[in-house]
Amino acid sequence: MISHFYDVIVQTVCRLLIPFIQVYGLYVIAHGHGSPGGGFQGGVILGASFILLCLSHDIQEMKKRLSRRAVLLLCSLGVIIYSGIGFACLFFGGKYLDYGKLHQILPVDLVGARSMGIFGIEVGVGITVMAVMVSIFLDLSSEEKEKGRPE
Amino acid sequence: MKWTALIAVCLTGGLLIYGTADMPDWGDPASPASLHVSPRYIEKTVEETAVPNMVTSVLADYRGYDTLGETTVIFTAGIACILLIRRFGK
Amino acid sequence: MEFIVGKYNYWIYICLMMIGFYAMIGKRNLVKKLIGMNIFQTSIILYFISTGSKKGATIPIVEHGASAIQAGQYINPLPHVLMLTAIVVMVSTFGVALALLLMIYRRYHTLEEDEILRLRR
Amino acid sequence: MIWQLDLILLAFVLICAIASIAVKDLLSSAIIFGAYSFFMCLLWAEMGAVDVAFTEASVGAGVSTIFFIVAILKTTRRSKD
Repeated sequence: MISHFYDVIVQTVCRLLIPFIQVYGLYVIAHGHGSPGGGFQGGVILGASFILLCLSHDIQEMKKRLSRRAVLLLCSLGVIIYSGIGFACLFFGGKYLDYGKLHQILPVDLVGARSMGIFGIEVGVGITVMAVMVSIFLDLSSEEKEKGRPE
Repeated sequence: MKWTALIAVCLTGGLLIYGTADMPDWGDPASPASLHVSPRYIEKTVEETAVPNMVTSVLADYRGYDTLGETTVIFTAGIACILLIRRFGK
Repeated sequence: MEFIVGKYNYWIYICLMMIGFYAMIGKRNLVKKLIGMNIFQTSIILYFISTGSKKGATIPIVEHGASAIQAGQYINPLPHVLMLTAIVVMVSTFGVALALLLMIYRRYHTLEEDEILRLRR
Repeated sequence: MIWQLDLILLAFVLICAIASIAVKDLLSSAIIFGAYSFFMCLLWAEMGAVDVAFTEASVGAGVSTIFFIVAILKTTRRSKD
């Protein structure tokens, strides 16, 4: 992105390191119930792993994994998951975002249904935060184009 | 220019420091902030939601509307960046 | 003495807020103004977090198998929740501000406030 | 809540804030601002707000600094004051 000289050592180390960072981000999202963490932090860590891929490799390498259109779709998918869980609670006879009513379709009791609802919310928040961080980074680092189609 | 800025900043800071005389002490267990709703959150969170981390349960369950609004704000910020920088058409 | 021990950290937060405020209205560079805005927001968040702390209490995570939970055992979790979302909103507004700054630089080729005002005339 | 540790960290935070305002090079200003965020994270961990400290460590000291450096590389690193 910045220069055309990419170091072999940096590329190899980052290629080995990025899967571990992503697994850690997923752990932080999933284990937000019993330890510090949650959707915001895990989403930022997942986004940082993709930003590291951009910085160490080319930006085209990143677009093979996660294209611009996919980033935009993931942005809205998180908000849709969040509000969709709220509307599901409305559908099963509760108030908006009242997760206790979800125990009619989940194989848990009423308290467990609230725990599962919290987990779904965290996943939605994490997806949105990850996609927005990657999107802002891609926009800030894009070159100025006077003419010609942007990809 | 610099002197007017410095005078305005010092005036604001002096007023705020004068205002701290009425504040409760740091770490006071009987301060007004920790008497009203937070005891209910602390005592009921495990038996109502089965989540040991109180911050997560308050964030996603008791104050779910707040977090929905924040998520929408973040989404709007991403869309605003795209609209500002990316060039469409042509 | 009691007065100073109880209140000294509020005064330091006010000093941080004054630094940020001075950078916002006194500096001419737009990036410096942005750093000042971040320092201002961080000092406000620091004040909110400090209102939730209690003497002799632990972090707001219930330990496994704890039966009777007293409200005095744990720190107030409400300011933590409000400020956790405020930090993430802070970084997204920071991204929007940097995007605006990039567009300003592409148009005027400078980041100094007085030069931009002179070029606009 | 240990008041000695609190006082030391607050002193570091003040020094970092003043330095990041006073430095003329914008790139070093961004790096000092990252250090400021990191000391702020330590301060919150010391106050007992572990979730907020984790958020600040990943957001303030990580992603925010990257955004700053990218924007400075795209514009200019000189400033007059």
